[in-house]
Order: sequence, then structure tokens, then C-alpha cells
Amino acid sequence: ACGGGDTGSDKKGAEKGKAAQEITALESASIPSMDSVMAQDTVSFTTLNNVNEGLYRLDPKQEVVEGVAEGEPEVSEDGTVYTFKIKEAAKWSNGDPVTANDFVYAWQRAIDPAVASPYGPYMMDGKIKGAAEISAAGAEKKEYDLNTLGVKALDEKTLEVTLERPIPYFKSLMAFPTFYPQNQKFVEEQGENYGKTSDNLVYNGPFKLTDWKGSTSAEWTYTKNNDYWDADTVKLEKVQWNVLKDPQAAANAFETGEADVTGKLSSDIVPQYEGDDRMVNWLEPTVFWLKFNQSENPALKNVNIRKAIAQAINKEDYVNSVLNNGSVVANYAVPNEFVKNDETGKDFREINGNELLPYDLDAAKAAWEAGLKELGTDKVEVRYLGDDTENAKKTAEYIKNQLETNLPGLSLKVESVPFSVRLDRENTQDYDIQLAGWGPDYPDPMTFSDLWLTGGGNNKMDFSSEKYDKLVKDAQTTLAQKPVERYEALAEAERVLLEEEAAIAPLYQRSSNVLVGDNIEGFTYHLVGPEYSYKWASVK
Amino acid sequence: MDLKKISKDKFAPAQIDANKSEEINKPSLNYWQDAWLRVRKNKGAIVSLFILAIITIMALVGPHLNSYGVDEQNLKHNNLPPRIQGLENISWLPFDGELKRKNGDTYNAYEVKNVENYYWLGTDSLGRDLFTRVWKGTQISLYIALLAAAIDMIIGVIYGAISGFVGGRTDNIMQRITEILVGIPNLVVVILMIIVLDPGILSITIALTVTGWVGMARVVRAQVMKLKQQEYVLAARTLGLSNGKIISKHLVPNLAGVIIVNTMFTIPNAIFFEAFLSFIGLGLQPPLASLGTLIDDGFKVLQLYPYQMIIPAIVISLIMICFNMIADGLRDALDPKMRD
Amino acid sequence: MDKILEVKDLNISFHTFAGEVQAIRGVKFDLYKGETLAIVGESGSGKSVTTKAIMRLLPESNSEIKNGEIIFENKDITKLSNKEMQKIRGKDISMIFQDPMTSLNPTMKVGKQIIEPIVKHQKLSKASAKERAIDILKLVGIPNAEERFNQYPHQFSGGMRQRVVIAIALACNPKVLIADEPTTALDVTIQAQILELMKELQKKIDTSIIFITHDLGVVANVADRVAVMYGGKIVEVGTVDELFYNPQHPYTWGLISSMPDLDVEDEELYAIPGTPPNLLHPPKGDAFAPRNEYAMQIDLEEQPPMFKISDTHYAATWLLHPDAPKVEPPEAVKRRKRQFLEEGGKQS
Amino acid sequence: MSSKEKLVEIKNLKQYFNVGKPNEVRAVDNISFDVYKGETLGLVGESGCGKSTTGRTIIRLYDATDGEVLFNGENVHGKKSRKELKQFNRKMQMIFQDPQASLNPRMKVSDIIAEGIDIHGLAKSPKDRMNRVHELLETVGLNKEHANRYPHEFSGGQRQRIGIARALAVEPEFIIADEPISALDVSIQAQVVNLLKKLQQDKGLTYLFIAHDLSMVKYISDRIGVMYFGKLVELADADELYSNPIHPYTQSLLSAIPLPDPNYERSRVRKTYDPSQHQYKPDEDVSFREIKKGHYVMCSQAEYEKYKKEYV
Amino acid sequence: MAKYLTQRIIYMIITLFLIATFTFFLMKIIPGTPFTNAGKLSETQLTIMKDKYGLDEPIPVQYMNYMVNMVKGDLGISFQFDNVGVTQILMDAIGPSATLGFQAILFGTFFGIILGVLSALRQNTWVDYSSTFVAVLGKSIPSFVFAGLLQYYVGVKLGWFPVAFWRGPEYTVLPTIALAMFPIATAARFVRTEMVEVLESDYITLAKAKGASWFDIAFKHALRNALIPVITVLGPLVVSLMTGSLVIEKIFGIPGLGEQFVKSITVNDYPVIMGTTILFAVLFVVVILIVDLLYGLIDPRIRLAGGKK
Ligand SMILES: Nc1ncnc2c1ncn2[C@@H]1O[C@H](COP(=O)(O)OP(=O)(O)OP(=O)(O)O)[C@@H](O)[C@H]1O
Ligand SMILES: Nc1ncnc2c1ncn2[C@@H]1O[C@H](COP(=O)(O)OP(=O)(O)OP(=O)(O)O)[C@@H](O)[C@H]1O
Ligand SMILES: [Mg+2]
Ligand SMILES: [Mg+2]
Repeated sequence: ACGGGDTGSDKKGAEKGKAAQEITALESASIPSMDSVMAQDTVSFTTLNNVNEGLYRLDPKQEVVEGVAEGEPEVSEDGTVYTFKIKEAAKWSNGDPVTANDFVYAWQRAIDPAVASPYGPYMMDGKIKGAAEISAAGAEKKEYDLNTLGVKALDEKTLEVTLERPIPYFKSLMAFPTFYPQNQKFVEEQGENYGKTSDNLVYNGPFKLTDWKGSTSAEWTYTKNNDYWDADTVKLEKVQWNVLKDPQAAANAFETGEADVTGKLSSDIVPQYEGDDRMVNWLEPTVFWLKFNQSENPALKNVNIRKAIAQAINKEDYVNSVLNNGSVVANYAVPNEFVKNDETGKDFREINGNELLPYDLDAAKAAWEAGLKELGTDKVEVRYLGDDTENAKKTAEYIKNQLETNLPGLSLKVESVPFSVRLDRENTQDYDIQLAGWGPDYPDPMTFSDLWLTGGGNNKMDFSSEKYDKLVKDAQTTLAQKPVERYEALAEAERVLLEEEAAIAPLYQRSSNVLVGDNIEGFTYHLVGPEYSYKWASVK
Repeated sequence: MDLKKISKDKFAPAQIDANKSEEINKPSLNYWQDAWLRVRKNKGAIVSLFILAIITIMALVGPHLNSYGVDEQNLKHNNLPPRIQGLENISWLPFDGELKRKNGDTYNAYEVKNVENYYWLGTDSLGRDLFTRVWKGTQISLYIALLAAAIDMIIGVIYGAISGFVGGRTDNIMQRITEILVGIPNLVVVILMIIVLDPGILSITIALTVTGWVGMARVVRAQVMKLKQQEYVLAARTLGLSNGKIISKHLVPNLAGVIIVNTMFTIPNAIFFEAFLSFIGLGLQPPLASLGTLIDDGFKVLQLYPYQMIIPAIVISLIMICFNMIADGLRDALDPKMRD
Repeated sequence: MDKILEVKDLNISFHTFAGEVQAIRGVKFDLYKGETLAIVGESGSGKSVTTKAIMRLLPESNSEIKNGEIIFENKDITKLSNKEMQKIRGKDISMIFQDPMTSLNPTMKVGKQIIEPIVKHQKLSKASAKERAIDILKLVGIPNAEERFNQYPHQFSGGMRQRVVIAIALACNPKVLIADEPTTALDVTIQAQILELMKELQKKIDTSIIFITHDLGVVANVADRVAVMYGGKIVEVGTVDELFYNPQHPYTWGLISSMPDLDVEDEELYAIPGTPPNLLHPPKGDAFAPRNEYAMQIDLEEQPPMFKISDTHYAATWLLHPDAPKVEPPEAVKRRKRQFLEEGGKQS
Repeated sequence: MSSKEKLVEIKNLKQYFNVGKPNEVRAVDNISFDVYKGETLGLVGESGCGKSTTGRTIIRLYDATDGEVLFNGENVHGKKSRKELKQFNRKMQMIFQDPQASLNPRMKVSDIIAEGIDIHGLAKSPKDRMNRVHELLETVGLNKEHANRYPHEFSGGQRQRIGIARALAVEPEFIIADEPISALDVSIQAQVVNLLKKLQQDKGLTYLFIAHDLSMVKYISDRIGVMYFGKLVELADADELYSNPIHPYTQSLLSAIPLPDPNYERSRVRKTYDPSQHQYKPDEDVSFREIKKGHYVMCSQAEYEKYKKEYV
Repeated sequence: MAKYLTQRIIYMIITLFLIATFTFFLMKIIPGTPFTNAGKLSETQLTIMKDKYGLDEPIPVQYMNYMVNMVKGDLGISFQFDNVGVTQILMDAIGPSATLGFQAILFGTFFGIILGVLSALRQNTWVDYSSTFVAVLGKSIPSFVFAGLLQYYVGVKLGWFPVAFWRGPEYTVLPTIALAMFPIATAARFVRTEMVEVLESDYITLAKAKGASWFDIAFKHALRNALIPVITVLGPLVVSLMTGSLVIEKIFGIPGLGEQFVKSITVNDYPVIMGTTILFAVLFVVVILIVDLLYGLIDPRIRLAGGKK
């Protein structure tokens, strides 16, 4: 018989009948690492988030909910010692229980200089007690003791964490994969092979990873994990993943039904789906801005010049016509719809609003004149460093055009370089103006505010303001346990950063768009850390 | 004919000028005139030459034919399709300013956006006039192609000629060098060039020339090895001509056909290579555009604004087809066999 | 004797970049069964074009048969379709080319090249075709034919390659064999072998041969009849003896006298002055007139008709007109004639 | 040939190609002969026997593998300064086989002919240079108008005459003519041969005339050498060689020449040559021996005696 | 033959060694950081990371280590993937690339040759012009455009073939066609040129004189002789196709080498860049050798002698 035809109709029949709880989704890159300690990119984090679980996780409303932790932690008076209880029901897919020691083991690995985790020290230094000291000792090739790290298993199911200082958002940090547990016995058994393929892993999350052949594999599957403590909530039996980097190709695959969920669409594709219900759009807490390197170019040392540049770009036009993907104008440094004050329930942005350093041609021109006068010149030449992606190039073209038209005497030399080169040049501060963006790793304004501290690791533009430093330091220390005052201080810092100093020129807050089939319910994205959760998703 | 009817005096001896018999009654045409004659008979080549001339002229004057500047952005007018005065009402011509939505509806983008202006070939996403940009891009593509071809011709010819003429160990070493050059992926070489040089047109040109000449060198080498056994080369040697002079006076002129033809094939490659570089992000710096980058940009919005890709694609294809047709014509005309 | 091939008033032109080349301007000759007709004449006189026209191998793109017929077995070859012609080529009429080094396909085994026409025309199976091919290879005197069958042309010497080409031509026992300068590229010893071979084979299969050459020595060796071409025309035709011992056309005289005689020393060779005519602009009268020391007024105005000398001997020169002044042929020609008379006398 | 002054002496000349490789070719294998001033020495032999290689090695287009070439008593091979080489290039010239291939199609006739004049600085001014070119053109039977044309506009015979003019431009004493007429039409061959003869008379030139058309060679040469497989097998006066060929290869060669005489051709008997007929022993000394004054043959001692006997 | 091969292989090794050396030092002067999260790493951590990947050693030491390991077949570990050997990455990626490349070259040369032969047989007629047109189009329109058009029209609109992914033979159809455009164009151009020349040669006239049909003449007699230069250009093309066309792989979601290579370049994954380059070079020299041996197969005159005439 005609086999091909038969199977075809079979498939159709199955699709038509009771909805199979299976979906296919697209990802734009393969999974570089499934070792939670070594992971450093969103694809890895997302996958880890779906097949493993930490103490807590984020839910569809972006709230922190229970993971393997049982209820709320006990916090010491000074806010530096947390004690977590671990669920009895929390199990690894090989049957082992999830224990406090699994956390201790994983965290110690994450900080161990011999392991050289890229994210461990970044997440722990200055937060978990003893972390920074271990890193420093490792870098200097000195002896170190992993047991000095502030994490302890009080018993099989009780975990105690000691912090350097009180961290108001600490619970949400626990949703981040770097802080996930690892089954020591299993990891050590696997040795070199740990994390190489889906067979060399154990899972404690809603799904198990299957058919993953390793880092370069272009497809993998989530299969429902029946040993998961909350398995009843999980509806999907299977999520089939494929890598498809080209956004148009992804849309095409979506059109033909070869994919139910795409990865993030590029802004060229978004207009095609304008008004289409299948396009899910949300504002990401990622802000893009121009950084002004104040170390060399005398013009950029001048605050008036910086203000002029920051205010001479028509962001409205830019966002609507060039990006045209739902991104919004940013006249701020800490994103909108990102964090709410736990106490007041108000968005951080409500304090300062969206009017810091807005597009204002008159103000820009006035500042420009003033700045030029102060410099005693009528010509300013600056280099503009941007990525070499299509969008970044287009942005560069737009900004160059805007600035050169609006600020007479300014000339911009555009340099479009690969991402890694841009990072390098940022590190060596080899740029004048740079288009950069920042996305948070944990839900707190601090992830944006501490960027601009004097000598801060991410400052890299020689910005230094005592006022700013003080406000942020206060928020980190004295105000740590006073949420309202803390937010006020950080908001004031933002005002200083932008209105007074114009240290950076914010452009826009990015919006994300993905195509999700209209038969899918409970599609969940996150603003911080891992991008998606399929725990709550299902087929209608 | 009646043989009897011929008058007797016709049988008188005729005056034959001895010198006349050595006379050559063909007009004196040198090799190039001769080749030109033959190229002229090749309609494809001539039409191509003509089109290419028009494209070149347009590349030079096109950007100035309307009032829009190359980098003149008007975001309010972005993504407008072509509209040309006078042609806008001819429905089957694509110059009426209409676009199709994804669901198949057509709408007049100019009316929707309330735009009075005419953009002959439409505008791009930054609201820049495509007519101006396409010709500017053509300029750059042609420039890149020609410059690359020139360097290619110089390095490739000299390298190939020396390698082929000197032969022996020198040849062996030179061949190995080209092998290594070809063996390293272009991308890697390009990275090197971009490190060493400032990014921009010049570095692209040099980058594509670093390995681009290898093909030419091979062809030239093979030809030189053939030609150096030719008797006129031997004759020059018996007269005591130095090797350098033999190469420049005897070999290179006779390689002209091969060189020209090969160059014609190099040019499209160069254009293409530049587009490729732009695609992977190692190419031109904005707001400069070449046809390659325009196609690349247009490709991204193909489904919404097809004209943004189609127009530069037509120009680039025309250029390539023309160069190829000319190459074919030249190859036929400069056939070494020199049919009379 | 039966005519096997008749060429009537053939006119062929080439359209070139420079203009129309009138390569053949009224060629007319017959070929009889079993004879060897040699065509001599200088380079560019139209020998190859004539024979290529018979094979219909002229380039389609730029050649044109302006006029004339080529009758082979009551069919006019010029009017046949390509398909019909493919059946004749290689089977009824076959051809040998000048350069043995280039006329064999370098990438094809010699055996396969011989088999091809056999399979094609005689519809033999591969095996019997191979047998036949080996036979022919033996026939043309190639030792170790079985082994040689599977070799490539480059493994053969020039003389052997030419034998292979001959073998290919003979594979289907053609009725007419056209040999276009088959020995020009070979040296004398091999040339002699090839000529002997051809004569031998002709005896065996009784083909008619058209043999093209510049070399009068070769003509003397192989031909029964000779046609002399000049400027796209046949200017003299006759039996080999008539042509060598009693030539009538001044061009033929020139040809014969310019050959050095082994017995005669130190006297300047006769050289025909001037250069051949340019067929782009063929002269109005006799094409040879500008180089002819005996040229008359009429030569410049009108083309001479073929004057009959004997039943077999014709020449196109006004000198044969009864009103023309009697001229003496050059000394070299006369010497031959004397020789011939002496020897002829002796023989009879 | 009153004065038997030696102009060129070739001594044990060897020219091997691809030495040491499996495809080694001994194109010229130990040959020796002299060329006297003012004579024409013909060199014949079958295709590929090394005639051209001999000529080219003599004129130093190839570096000899071994042996020497003395010109006016001076060794041509061996280390030379550029100046000496140039000097030598003037005295010895070559005419090539293929008149088409030996003229650069991209150069005007005047430039082709003047090339030697330019190299050796023989003209004082551009005008002088042109005059010389015109003179040379006339010498070879062409005219001034031809100077500005390109080679492809000429017929084969005319081209060959241009080649001769080029060789004459540097006023050489010795000319190697490598099959100068083989590629020419019968009706034109005679023109070129006559020209060569005339030039020899007028300018006292010495020729090495390479060909395989034996009747022409006999006509033009004073002495003839016969080559076989890289070796010179016989050398004698032209008439002597034709009337008394001794080496079996020579005999075979002569018997193969077709003559424009049907009667003769009908009765011709061809001799074949098989090198194994000599039955040389491995250690036998096969060398060039003089059978009669000026008549040399490559033979063994036994053959030498046999030939000598037959000869008388 | 054996001697010839040995000599060739020695040359190959020298070439490879030089290429490896060149790329190694190139990696050292490439700007940019190999750590994707460099923006977040502190000085101490950078030190730790460099230590892990051996980047803190003096360059000559790194070079020696690399070379020694390379000879042992160890190309180091990738920076972008966690603890994955470069050899592993390359082996995973070459499969799809090679399959595609191979199919494209087969398909491409086949059609290219047919186009070229038709062109040559009907020189300067509409057949010739239109095949030239097709060929030039294949060369002048970037392959990503073809890929996009094929995907949209044949994949989405017509639904004949899957639009993307790498799961079975039907998934290779569209990318193969897109990738084949260039070889089609190249082969067509070269075959035409060569065929025109070959068709004028004496042995073709002789074949005609034997009564061979045009088909036999074109494909049995002429083509093989016209193929030698075609092989010369196609050889390196095979390598570049086999090692992947990054663009095509990206559009069709194929986990191949090309994509991998570009990505490793953009993130400065030195070991992968080097490994790919070396793989590319190895393939290249091997293909060149094969091409040379193929010459012999196609042209018996070149066979065994070991040298080209
Ligand atoms: N394909 C062609 N195109 C144009 N002219 C041609 C072509 N073939 C032959 N001719 C011209 O036709 C004339 C006769 O040529 P043909 O080849 O018949 O001479 P031939 O007598 O065979 O000379 P040869 O002895 O050199 O072979 C010449 O003037 C030649 O230039
Ligand atoms: N450059 C070379 N490399 C290798 N072999 C060569 C070279 N030149 C000539 N030969 C070989 O040397 C031998 C003699 O060649 P040469 O050209 O001297 O012969 P010839 O007698 O002039 O022949 P012809 O009569 O064909 O001109 C031939 O076998 C030839 O293949
Ligand atoms: Mg001919
Ligand atoms: Mg020779």
C-alpha cells in the first residue's frame, strides 16, 4: 500500500482528535552547557530552568514561588543568614532525594577556581560569604578552602546560607540556575562525561531532557518528569526543540506548522505580524543606551556635550520606525515593568517617571552651544562603537544622521565590530561612544545601579560621581532592609546619573516578540535569568 | 561563352607588376582592432557593453538626479514602494506606490502615510531614497570590483608569470605558497586584513585580493609555461633579450586575452565577495552601502517590501550578466588560434 | 569505369568577420570506382573545404554551399538531412585527417574509437565488433593488436596513430575514402609505410580514394589521376603521367619546377612569385594571373574555361586557346617530359 | 669551399632531459662534428631524433648536459658574463620552423626585426633604426610598406622571410635554420631556399640547415649529417652521401624519399632499417669512423672493415 | 607512483604545518575577548578563566603545546561550549555539511555540465544565451537570497518540502538546491568554454566523420576532454561546500560546520577557529591531491607519469 499517504492521514487524525500534549519550539542557538555551574547563556539557563529546579522559581506572574524549598526561609535578624528547608518530595530522576548537600556541592563547585565557572563568582562574589576570598586566592594561585564558603548543610534537608551583607532580593536569586543543586554522587560518577549528553544528566525539574546529543546538537526534547514533586501541574508530555537561527526561517517554520513556538523575532519580522494574536509581546527589562567614555575624549568629559548628544536623538521616531517591534523610548536607566517595591507594590519607575534626559532639540542645541564654548572649539569628532549586526548598524546610521544633523560641528565616526571585539574594547576603554545594553540577572534595581559606581566592574567609562556612589552604597548597606528608602535612594542616584551627569544616554527599552500557536495556553516568559517556563503550558 | 568570339589582342601579354603581387590588400589592423571587429559582431557582448556603460554612467550621475541625499533620512517616509510621476497610473507597472499586505490586500503606502513626494525606487526603513542609494551602491560595487580586479591583475599576472617562466624550484615554492593561501579559509584571511587595516572599502578590497589573484596566477602560469616554449620567445632569447624583458615584451602582451577574460570573471566574484563580507558583518561601515549590502538589507524585509531587495538584485544581476557576456565575447574574439 | 561520386559546379562561401570568403568557386570533378584521385594545390586553395563539403563537415554556423551538387549513389549529399548524413559518414564515405597527433580522442581507448563506427553502422554486437576491430588493427599492421586495443592514443607513436586513424576510416569498408594530407605530419620513412599500407588496403577492399597533399612526390607515388587546385578552383586535371610529364597549366609548371631535382645541381630553384589570391576579394579573371609570367590581357578579365587536352586531361588556362601565343614550359618541365619519352620509349 | 677554416666545433655534445627521472630522454647523445666557414651543413633524420635539440643546444637555448661547442675556437657553454653572452648572441642566430609561431603576434614587423638592433644598440638614432629595418626588408624581398604591419597579415613565406630578416639584423656569421621551410607551401619553399642561398653568397654566411625533406637538404647543403636517435650516424659531402650511403639507416631514409616522378615511384623499392641488424656486442666500440676522406659513419670495427670493402 | 605520492604527502604536511602556524599566531593578534561574558567578569575571574584555557602561558609555550597536541589529534577544547573537545564539535558538524555539500556538488555539476554542454553545442543561439543567463544568475544572486526564496515559495507557499531542520532526506532538498546554484553556475561557465574549444578539435571532426550522433559527440567524446579544467575549479569548491555554507546552514537550521565556524569567529573561540581552519586545510590538500589523481583518471596522458605535461 501507499505507506506515505497512510502515515500522513494517521498523523492528521491524531492531530484532529484529542490534543496531544506535545509542542515543538524553536531556539536560536544550541545549548552550550547543561552543567548548571558552567552555564552562562540564556539557552542553557532556560533549559536548566525547565529540567531542573532550585530552591525557588519564577511563575507566570514573574513572582518567586516554591521550588524544592519548602515554604519561606528563615532569615536572621541582620538579614545575612538564611535557612532553607527542602521538600521531602524533591527527587532526582534517578530516585535520589534532593538534599541540602546537593546545594553545598553545587555552590562550592561554582566558586571553585579549579572549576572556573564563568557565572559562579559573578553571582556569588560580594554576596555569599567567603566567595570573593576564594576567587581572589584562586587567581593568585594560593591555597583556598571551599568550606569557607557560606553555605552549609545543617542536615539532609536543611540548608544554611550566610551572606556578606543583607540582600533584599536574595530569595529571587535562588531561582537562578547557578544556585541550583547538583547530585554529587551522580556528578562524580560521571566524571568527565557529566553533562555531555542528556544521558549523562539527572533532573529534578518539571521535565527531563532527552535526545540531547551534546553542546552542538541542534535538537532536543523535554519529556515530562513524573518524579517531579509538582508533576500534577505539568500538562505537557513533550516539548520538541529545534535550533533555527534565521528569524525569517523561524517565522516560515511557524507558518507551516513545523513549530508552535518561535524564538524571539527580529524587528524585521515583527511588522509582518502586526495585529496578529499569535504574536506575544512583552517588554524586556533590558535597556539600551549610549555610554560616554569620559577618560580620553575631552568633548565627552564635558557634561554639556554629553547632555546635548543625549537629547539630540529623536527616540520616538527611532523606536517606531527603525525598531518597530514594540520597544519603547527609554528616558531612564532602570527599566520599566521590571521590579516592584515589595512594600508599596509600586513599580520602581513610578518614582522618577520617564522624563530623565528626554529628546529635546532646543535643550540639546543650547547644551551643545554651551559645551562648545567651554571647550573653545566648534568642531567635535567622536568615534561611535557599535555591534556589527544588522540592527546595530542601522541604529548607528540613524544616530549618526541625527547627531550630525542636529548638532552642527559634530562628526561621528562609526565603527561596527563583532560583539567580542566590542566587549574587548569596552574592557580596554578603547571607544568614545558605545551603544550597549544591559539585562538584569536578578530582579532588583541594583543590577542596574551598581553598574556606574566609581571603578565598578561594569563602569568602564571612567564615570565617577561621589554623590552617585554614596547613594548606591547606602542602598547596598544602611538601607538594605528599608525597601522604601532604598528605592528612593536608587531613584535619586538614577536622576544624578542622567539629569545631572548625563553619564549615559538611554535610548530604548527592548521589547520581545515571539510567535506562539493559538492552540497553546500558559506560555510563560520571564524577565530575569531563564527566559521561558513550560511547567504551566499546555495544548488546548 | 563562345570561345571564338574573343578578340585577338586580348592575348597580348599582360603587364603584371611584380611588386604588386606581394601587396597585402587587407587593411592594416592591429591585433586589438581585429579583436574589436570581432567583438563588435557579437551582439550579446555589445549590448552588454552598452548596458554596462549606462549602469556606470548612472552610478556616477544617478545619485544627483533627484533631490534626495544618500544619507538623508526621513523616518516619516520610510518603507515606501516605488512611485514615478507619469507611470503611477499604469497599473501593470510596479510604479504606483502600492504594497501588498500579508493577507493579500493591496494598499497605497503613499496615501496611507500621506506622502506627496515621489520616490522613484521607493525608500528604505530609514526613509532614505533608494534610487539615490542604489546608484551610490552601484558606484561602490563597481569601484570595489574594478579596484580588486586591477590588483588581482597586477599581482596575479606578475606572480603567475614569474612562477611559470622561471620554473623549477622557484615555481615549486611559489606554487606551495598559493596552495597555503588557498588552504586557509577566506574568512580567516579577511579577519587578518581587518585587524591589520582600518575597516572600510580599502581593507575589503585588499582582503579579497589577497587570495583573489590566485586563480589568475594559476591561469597565467599555465599559459606562460606554454608560451615560453613558443618559437618567438626562443628567438628573443637567441637575440640576447633578458628574462624580464621577455616577460614584459613578449609574454604579457600575449596573455592579454587570457588576462582580460579572467578579469571579467573575477569582477563578479569580487562584487559577490563584498556582499558576502557585508553579510557576515565584516564589510562596509554604515551609512555606506553597496549593492550587496542593499540586497542583504532588502532580503530581511522581502515579504513586506519586496522592492527593497529586488531592485538592487536586478542591478547586480545585470552587471554580472554583462560582465559575463563581455567575457564570453572577448574570449571568442581573442581566441589564440587567430582565425582570419 | 563507374562514377561513384560526382561533384558538380560547387560554390562554397564562408561568412567571416572580414566578409565573405569564396573558398570554392565552381569545383567540378568525378571520382571513379577503385581509383585514387589526388588533389594537389597550395595551402588555402580549397582542398579541405571541398572534401569537408562531401562529408558535410563544414561548420554550420558560417559556411554556405552557394551552388552545386555532390552526387553520391544518385543522392545529392548537399540536400540530405543530418540523420541521413550520419548514416553515410563513416560507412560509405570516411575520412582520414592530416594530424595523427590530434585526430584521436586522447581520453578514449583506441579500441573503443575503432569500434564506434562498427557498432553504429554495422549493428554488430560489442564482442564481434571488437573482433573486427582487432582484425583491422592487424590489417593496418599494428603488432600485438589485442593488447593495443586497450591502450590510449598517447601510448602510440605518430605512425601508429595514423594507422589507427586509417583503421577507423576503413572499419566499415567505405566506398569512398578521403585522405586529407594523411602523411604531411609524418617523416619520410613512416610516410612511405603509410602510403604502402593505403595502397595495399585499397587493393583489398576496392575503395575509391581522394588523396589530398601538397607533396608531388607523394602524388607520383599514390595517384591514378590528379586534380590541381588553385584559388578555389580546379585548374588542371589528368592522369598522373599526363600531369607530371605533360602539364599544361602554368601553375602546375610552377609546382613541378620548384621541386629540386636530385640530379640537378646549383641552379637557382624556380619559385612562383607572389602570394596566393585572397579569396575575400577573388580576382576578376584568372586567379593565377598575377603570379603568371605568361599572363595575357584576357587572364585579367575573364576566367578561363576548362580546355580539353585529351579525354582524361583538361586544364583551365587561356594559353590553351587556339589564339593564344604558344609558350614553352619551363626547362624543368621539359626535362621531365624528355625523360618520360626516353623511359616510355624504353618501356614500350 | 677553398678555405676549410673551422667556424664551429661540436665536441661530444650531450643533451639529456629530465636527468635522473624515470622519463629521462637522451635527446642528443654524444655527437661531434665541425662546421666550416661559409658552408651549409645539412642535418637530417626522422622526427624526434634530436635535430632541433642539437641546434638549440649549440645556440645555448639549452644548457648542454655535457660536451662543448667552440665558436671560433671559443667555448660557447660554460660561465659567461652578460656582455660576452650578448657578443655571442650577435654572431650566432637561428631561424625557426614555424613562421607563425616564431613571430610575436602582438608586435609590428618593424619591432620584430629591430629587436636585435635594439638589444645590441646597433642603431644610432630612431631614423637609423628604421633605415636598417627597411634595408633588411628589402634584403629578404619585402618592401618598406610592410614594416608597420602585424605578422598575421602575411603569408607563410613572407613570415619566414621576416624571421630571416630578424636573424640578419644583428649581422651574424652563423645561422642555424631549424626546418625553415617545412611549414611552407611548395610554391613558397623555393622562394625561401633561394633567398637563403643568395644571402650566403652575398654575406658569406655559414648555415646549419636542419630539415627532413631530403631533396631540399641535398639541394642546399655542402655536407650532410644524418641523425638517428640522438646520435650522428653518418656525415659526408652531399653528393657523396646520396650516391654512396653507407649506414643502413641512411640507405633506408634515402629509399623512402618520394620523388615527383610517377615512373620512378612505380618502381621504387624501399629499404627498411632495424637497429638490431647491427648485432653489436655489449662491449663493442661503436664510434664515428672515416670510411673515405670526409665521409664518416657510426660503426663498429667489424662494420668499418665491411663498409670499406663494399665502398671500393 | 609510490614515490610521487610520498612526495605529495610531504608537501601536504608542510603546507598544513604552515597553515596551522599561521592561524595560531593570527589567533593571538585577533582583537576581542574569547569570553562571552567578559562584560561581567571581574579581573580575578578573568585570571582564573585564562588559567583554565592555558591562555596565561607565554605564547611560544602555547604554540608548542598546541602543535604537540594537534599531532596527537587533540585540537583543544572549545571556549563557547562547556568542556567540549574541538574534535568532537568538528565531527558532529561535518556530517550535515558534508552531506549537503556533496549533494550540492553532485546536483550542481550535473546540471551545470548539462547547461554548459547545451550552451557550447548551440553557441550564440538563444539556448546559449539563456543558459548563460541562468548560470550568471546563479553566480550573481547571493545564495541566501535563493535560500530565502526557496524556503518561502517552495516550503511555505507550495508546501512541497519542509522549510527547515535536519531530520531526513527530504529536509536536504531545498538547502541542496540553494547551495547548488553556485556550482551549477561555475560548472556551466567552465564547461561551455572548454567544450567550445574541444568541439573545434580534430578528433571531434573525426568523430563526426565516423557518423557519430551529436549526443555521442557531446557526451562520449567532448565532455571528458572538457572536464579537466572544470575539475580544477570544482575541487576547491567541493571543499568550501563541504565545509559548509554558513548562510544556507543558518537559514535552514542545519547544524553544520559553516554556522559553527562563523559563530566561533564572532565569539573568538580560538580553538574552534583553528580546528576548523585545520580541518578545512586538510580537506583542501586532500581534495587537491584527489583532483590531481582524477586528472589521471580522466586524462590517461597524465596517468602515472606523476607530472603534468
Ligand atoms: N571555417 C572557415 N571559416 C572561414 N574560412 C574558412 C574556413 N575553413 C576554410 N576557410 C577558407 O577557405 C579557404 C580554403 O581552405 P582549405 O582549408 O580548403 O584549404 P586547403 O587547400 O585545404 O589548404 P591546406 O593545404 O592548408 O590544408 C581558405 O582561404 C580558408 O581561409
Ligand atoms: N624540453 C624537453 N623536455 C623533454 N624532452 C624533450 C624536450 N625537448 C625535446 N625533447 C625530446 O627530445 C627528443 C628530440 O627532440 P627534437 O625536437 O630535438 O627532435 P627533432 O629531431 O627536431 O624532431 P622534429 O623533426 O619533429 O622537429 C624528442 O624525443 C623529444 O621528445
Ligand atoms: Mg587542408
Ligand atoms: Mg625539430
